[in-house]
Amino acid sequence: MVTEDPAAPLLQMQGIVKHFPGAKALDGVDLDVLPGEVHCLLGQNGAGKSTLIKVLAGAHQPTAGTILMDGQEIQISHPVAALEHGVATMYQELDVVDGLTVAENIYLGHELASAGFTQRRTVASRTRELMARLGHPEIPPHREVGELSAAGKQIVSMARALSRDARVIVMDEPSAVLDSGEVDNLFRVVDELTSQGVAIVYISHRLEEIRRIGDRITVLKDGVTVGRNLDVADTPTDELIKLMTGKNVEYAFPERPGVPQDAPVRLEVTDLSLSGVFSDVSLSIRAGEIVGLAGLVGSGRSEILETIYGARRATHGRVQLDGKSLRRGSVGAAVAADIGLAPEERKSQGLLLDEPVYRNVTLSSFARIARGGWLDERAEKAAATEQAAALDLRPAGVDRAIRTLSGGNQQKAMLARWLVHGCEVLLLDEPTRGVDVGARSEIYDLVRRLADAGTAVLVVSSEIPEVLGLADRVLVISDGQVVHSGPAESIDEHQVLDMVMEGSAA
Amino acid sequence: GCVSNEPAEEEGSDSEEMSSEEGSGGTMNDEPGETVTIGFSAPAADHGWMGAITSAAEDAAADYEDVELRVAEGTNDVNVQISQIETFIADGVDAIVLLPFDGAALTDVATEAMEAGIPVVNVDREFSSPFAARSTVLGDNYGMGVSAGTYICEQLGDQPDAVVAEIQGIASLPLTQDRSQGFEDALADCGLDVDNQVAAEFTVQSGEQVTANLLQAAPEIDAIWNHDDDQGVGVLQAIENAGRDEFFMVGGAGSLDVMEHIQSGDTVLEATVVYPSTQAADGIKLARLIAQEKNLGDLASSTVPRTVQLYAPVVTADNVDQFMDIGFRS
Amino acid sequence: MSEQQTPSSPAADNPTKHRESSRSRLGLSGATVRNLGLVAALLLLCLVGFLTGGDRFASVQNLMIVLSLASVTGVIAIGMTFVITTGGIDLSVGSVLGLTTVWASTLATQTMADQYGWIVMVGCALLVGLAAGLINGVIIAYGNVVAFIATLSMLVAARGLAELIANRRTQIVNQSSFESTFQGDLLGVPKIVWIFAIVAVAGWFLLNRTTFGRRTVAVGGNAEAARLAGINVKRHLLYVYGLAGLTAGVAGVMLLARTGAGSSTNGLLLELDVIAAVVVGGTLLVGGRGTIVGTVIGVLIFATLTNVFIINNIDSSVQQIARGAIIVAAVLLQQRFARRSTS
Amino acid sequence: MSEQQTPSSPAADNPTKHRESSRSRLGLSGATVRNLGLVAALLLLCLVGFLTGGDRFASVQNLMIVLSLASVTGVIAIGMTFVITTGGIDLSVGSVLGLTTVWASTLATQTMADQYGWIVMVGCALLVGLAAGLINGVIIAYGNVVAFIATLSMLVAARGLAELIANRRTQIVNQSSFESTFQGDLLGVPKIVWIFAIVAVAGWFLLNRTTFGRRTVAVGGNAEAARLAGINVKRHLLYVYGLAGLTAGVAGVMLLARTGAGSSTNGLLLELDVIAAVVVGGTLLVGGRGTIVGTVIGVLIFATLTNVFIINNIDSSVQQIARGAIIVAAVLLQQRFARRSTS
Ligand SMILES: Nc1ncnc2c1ncn2[C@@H]1O[C@H](COP(=O)(O)OP(=O)(O)OP(=O)(O)O)[C@@H](O)[C@H]1O
Ligand SMILES: Nc1ncnc2c1ncn2[C@@H]1O[C@H](COP(=O)(O)OP(=O)(O)OP(=O)(O)O)[C@@H](O)[C@H]1O
Ligand SMILES: [Mg+2]
Ligand SMILES: [Mg+2]
Repeated sequence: MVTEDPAAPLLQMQGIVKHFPGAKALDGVDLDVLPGEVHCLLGQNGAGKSTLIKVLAGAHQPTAGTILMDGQEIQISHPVAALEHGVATMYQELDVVDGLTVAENIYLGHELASAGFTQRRTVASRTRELMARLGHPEIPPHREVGELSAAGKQIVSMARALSRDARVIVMDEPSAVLDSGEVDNLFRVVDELTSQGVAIVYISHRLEEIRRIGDRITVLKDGVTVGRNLDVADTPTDELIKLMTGKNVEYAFPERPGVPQDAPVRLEVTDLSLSGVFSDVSLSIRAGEIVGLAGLVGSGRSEILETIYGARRATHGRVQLDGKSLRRGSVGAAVAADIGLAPEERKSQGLLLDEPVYRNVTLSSFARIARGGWLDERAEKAAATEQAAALDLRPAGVDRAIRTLSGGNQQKAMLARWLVHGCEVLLLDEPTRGVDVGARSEIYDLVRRLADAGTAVLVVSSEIPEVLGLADRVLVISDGQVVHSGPAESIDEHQVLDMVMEGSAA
Repeated sequence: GCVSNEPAEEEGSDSEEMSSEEGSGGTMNDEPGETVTIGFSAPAADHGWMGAITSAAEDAAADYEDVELRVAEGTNDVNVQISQIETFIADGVDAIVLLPFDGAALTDVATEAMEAGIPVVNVDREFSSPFAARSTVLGDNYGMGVSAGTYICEQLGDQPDAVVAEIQGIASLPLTQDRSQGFEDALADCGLDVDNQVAAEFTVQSGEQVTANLLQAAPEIDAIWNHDDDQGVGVLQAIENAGRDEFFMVGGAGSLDVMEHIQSGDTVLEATVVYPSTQAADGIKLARLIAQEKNLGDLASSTVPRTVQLYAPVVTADNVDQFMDIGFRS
Repeated sequence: MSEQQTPSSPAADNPTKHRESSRSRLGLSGATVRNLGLVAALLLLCLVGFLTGGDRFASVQNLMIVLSLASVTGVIAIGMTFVITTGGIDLSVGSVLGLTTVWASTLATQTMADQYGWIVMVGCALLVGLAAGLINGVIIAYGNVVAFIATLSMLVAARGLAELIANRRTQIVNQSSFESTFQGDLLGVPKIVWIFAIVAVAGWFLLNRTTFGRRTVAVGGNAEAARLAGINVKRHLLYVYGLAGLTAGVAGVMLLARTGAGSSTNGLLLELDVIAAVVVGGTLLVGGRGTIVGTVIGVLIFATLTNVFIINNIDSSVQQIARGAIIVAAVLLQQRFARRSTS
Repeated sequence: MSEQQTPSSPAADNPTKHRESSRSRLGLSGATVRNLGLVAALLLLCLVGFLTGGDRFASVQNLMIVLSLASVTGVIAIGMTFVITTGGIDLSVGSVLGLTTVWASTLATQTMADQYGWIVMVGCALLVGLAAGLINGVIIAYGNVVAFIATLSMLVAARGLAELIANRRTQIVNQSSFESTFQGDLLGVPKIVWIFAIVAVAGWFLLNRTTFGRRTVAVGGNAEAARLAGINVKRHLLYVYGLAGLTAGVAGVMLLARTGAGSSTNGLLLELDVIAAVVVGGTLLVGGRGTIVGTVIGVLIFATLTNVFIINNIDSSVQQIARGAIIVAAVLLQQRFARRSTS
């Protein structure tokens, strides 16, 4: 795919240092991007990938270092400068404005306007073109972005980057909220762009994606470049993981010990329905069993979890724990019965970002930790520290604001919340979204250990291999219906995909 | 029409006349004595009359080189006003002139001042205890209502079906209730009652707003009493905007603008009931005399009297010339 | 501010996706649906007005009175809609309005106007309003002072300045060119109502059809995203507060025309009325969503309420209790309506 | 409300992290660092007071005057801190305070108090305040009405009700057991200052050491996360507004003691003062962070400012201008200080 002379890089970042007051996020990072290549940026959570591309985008000012474009040194002192130099960025945090329409979001900051008045018709038709190019002609330009799913927002973000006619497009974990079909679409567009000579900087924790589209790889670790311009084809996965984590990580799913036939049924869901979303979902999970829900984005898996948990009021059906019915639509009742939910959107649904880690961890366990409404902070910290250690939370201190933790560690803190509480049933929605390879296998191990200790676990994941690898039993959801249920070993990725597609076509 | 922001001398001459009026043998009194510090506290100048009160007090004090006036920030928060008086006490001022936002609420702290040996001159809104003030200068709110009502009775007494409207000031103030009570009582004497009652807020804007609505609510009116001439500016404008003139109006307070309207007869405004804005100035003068242990000039008794209640006359075209002098620029 | 207002929270019973589909079926935008509930509240109020007041309520003349009363608040509410859409607040509008009426009607200004025409007074009011707004903007955008505190300080300071300038007097306007230009009717409609209409229409275009409006929404909806998209957020905030000050100046001119007097007491407590009208109209206090149509209806609801009360000659204390209850009822009705109309 | 306040925006050079680490090095909590700036502002103000007023400012007697002044506002500000920490607002506190003073001092209440003691009056004030707060809470939490509108309605309605009950007259307190219990000093300190101190300490413990406080912060920081963590958000909001109403009742008792009179005009415009003190104190209007210590300092700053003005005998209009400027300056100083102290 590399179309031009590899000796003439389009973009070079040299010796980039970024100190946040008190923390070194980047400590001398180099990056060379050739025209028309897909350059992958790898690294653990907190390695500094997002910080690096924010420096490139003008969102952060580097403490030191130079940026060259076509061999010329350039200054990127604010976001506009980056755009003017042809660098467009899709940020990791969804950077769309909910109150604006799709078209308005795409052209935000470079509105097509005459005398200040927006040219709505031109904008709408161009937006339609862009959406068609991205494989989503069904998203109308005038739809408010707040009404789109996370995947839809990611597509808008993509369209915005395309609309800038950039020479370098940076994508920070674009696939995290996309399912496999969407990812295919994304890659088709990436191919299209690279064939036109546009360079892509691609960040992802999914190594298989990098194998599919990547040309060269730069690996970051603790804010320094540890692997430079590695060729994707020539670099084995083990080596990449070793570079990223500094150790050999067993990139495999934990053993399935098998659920004993006589294990009691913990969670029994009967004919659960939520009007307009899903209907007549029945499932049961035994103590020690991990059940996975597979399906496309928008198939209603998150809603099933939230409805079981009582965060949504079921229109019909029943949830029983150990044979006792749960009050409908009451999270409090679910928590009191020792059901826990690690929600899909960590930041908006799970965390109090400005509060210290330990307060996030103990939030659901006041009944255990407080006496007569009085909190004992020391007991709180002790409980949180214990779980943090069990999960190998990094950094280990529980006093820092959870905002300053990397994504994977935030996810671990969410799990720690339910470990402190002590759960009979654990509902996990996309537990490894945005989590790096190392932390990912730690989370798999942890979930398995919990199951072995008798917890019933229900996992939702958009990565089908993850569902198949982790769960004992798999339910396939399509359009709010359970279309398949059976042991994980007896089904493979393609079969799942077929079922999912079929269901949604029907 | 009249011009605002008129030069300050006019105001100065106003108060000089007042002082000579009040103590006509008072040349002795105006002579500088030992310097006295007077603390002054009044509600926020959120309407013209109150603004005139504060300005009049400041001007009165400025006329005397032996008076040092301390003016606290105007406030409608009794809690803050109490604190202001406490500060005056702690400072050991020689006298306090207090126009309380709420007489009853400031009674305790005024009593405290009196007990600390600082004479308090109570202005306009009366304390609930006679021990709280050395001397009290009052307008006559109930009397105002009576005067206005009596005047309307005189004009409409033979029409028992006459429509009378009342535009109050801030309804929640006790003084408004006193005025309305007097008005009602006086009207009752000749068999009339208030058909439409609205409350403005002593401000031009609110006067215009409620009057515009009032005129719509009552298509036929015979007389209106408006409690306050400051809001009256807006009231008159609303009447003009609506092009209504089938009724006559009586004002309240007695601003100079209103007197000029009465004099020229160019509006529906036929009369106004004086509610002197000179009260605070009188308060300052009395406080000075008390602190200097002097007396009012013409009185035979040797000290300043306990209560001075100012008269609330009706000003009409016939006698307006007499009152132009005490009219205040709203 | 509290979670109920955040439309983006994927709260349990928020049928976002679903709502969209039925809406699009009806061809209605989200804002339109929300406004329908408001219109219902306004109509209900008018019905009550008609039943209790008869022709005294339902006459062209009364309509003009209500519109005139709505105009001054309305113009400021248009500016406030922009401020609140950015997620800010401007508590100073009432006192800035007072200041502009005072400054534009001093002896000096009126004398100059005698020479050069009404433009002097109008220019003075607009400049003073704009300047106050820009000061707010600088303090908020570049000083990083919370809008609530910055504009509260401006509220207090502008009132004090107005008192100083007016020497606590009411200044009568008798500049004839000003009076003839702004007082009275045009085509049977009071001129200040025309001004309100023009400002409202201009505000609608500004918010919905210009880059300025799009950026206002973006800044309020997601300031960081706006910054990353290349918008100068601070400068934009400066403009928006300047705009709010400017509308206060326009309202000052209108009030001068209507009451014929400049006074530091003008606009007392206006800020709460204005904010209430904007918020009842459907603009979110957290920012990111603003509706001019909603604001206009909100202002009309409050003006009509006052009118109905006075036509029915209700005791002012009872009025207040009823007013509180009716505002809450209107908002609840609006919500119910929005929910029903989409199911 | 505007983006500057949102700590959650991952703004470019937001030194969150840094602050965190240096904070832990110094052993200071984030709140402590922020409060240092406030204390500096207060000290500066005191310095000005001392330089201009000398002993008249720096005396025990004057300190007591300032503290007494701060007490009534202060108690309400404690309740308001909880409300604002949840991301809400309560505009009704001033008028609810007025209502409680009226209700607790009616002839009927005082007569009953003559029989059963002051507890009747106090109980009445607290109950009325609590009830008003709970009504706010129900409308906000279960009616989903924006707090601004719900409490603005309560502001208007409570004022109207107070006027009706008091018949717009001031009611004098002459119940001797009440007066002897709440008026005067204890150990040289006015009793209302003691009450303020007790409420402040209780508020501090409630916010920082109990599950109630933790829930308050959680609800304000991220209501959806709080809900999914099993917190009954609606019920908690109900409690918080009830608490704010209750503090208005306590303040009502204090004001009754201080003024010896119940009136519907009590607490007029108090809401703005209270909110300003809380926000200047460092509690975020967007919710999620509240500080009782900051609130207390905020209240003291405003009370000291009033005191310094009186002592310096400044013209009332000029005072207002200065007040506006000083508030902004104090906030700027606080920010600068917080930034410097962490670098
Ligand atoms: N605004 C900030 N202030 C202080 N520290 C920050 C800030 N932003 C990032 N950091 C820190 O810098 C480091 C690098 O963060 P960055 O977001 O670049 O990681 P990343 O490689 O993108 O991780 P992930 O894979 O989880 O997205 C982390 O330790 C993070 O805590
Ligand atoms: N609040 C809502 N009310 C009604 N329908 C909704 C609501 N939210 C989502 N839906 C519908 O529910 C379905 C499932 O939504 P969602 O995207 O959460 O599914 P999911 O399977 O969890 O996918 P993801 O991988 O994105 O989590 C979608 O078809 C959507 O239209
Ligand atoms: Mg990242
Ligand atoms: Mg989901």
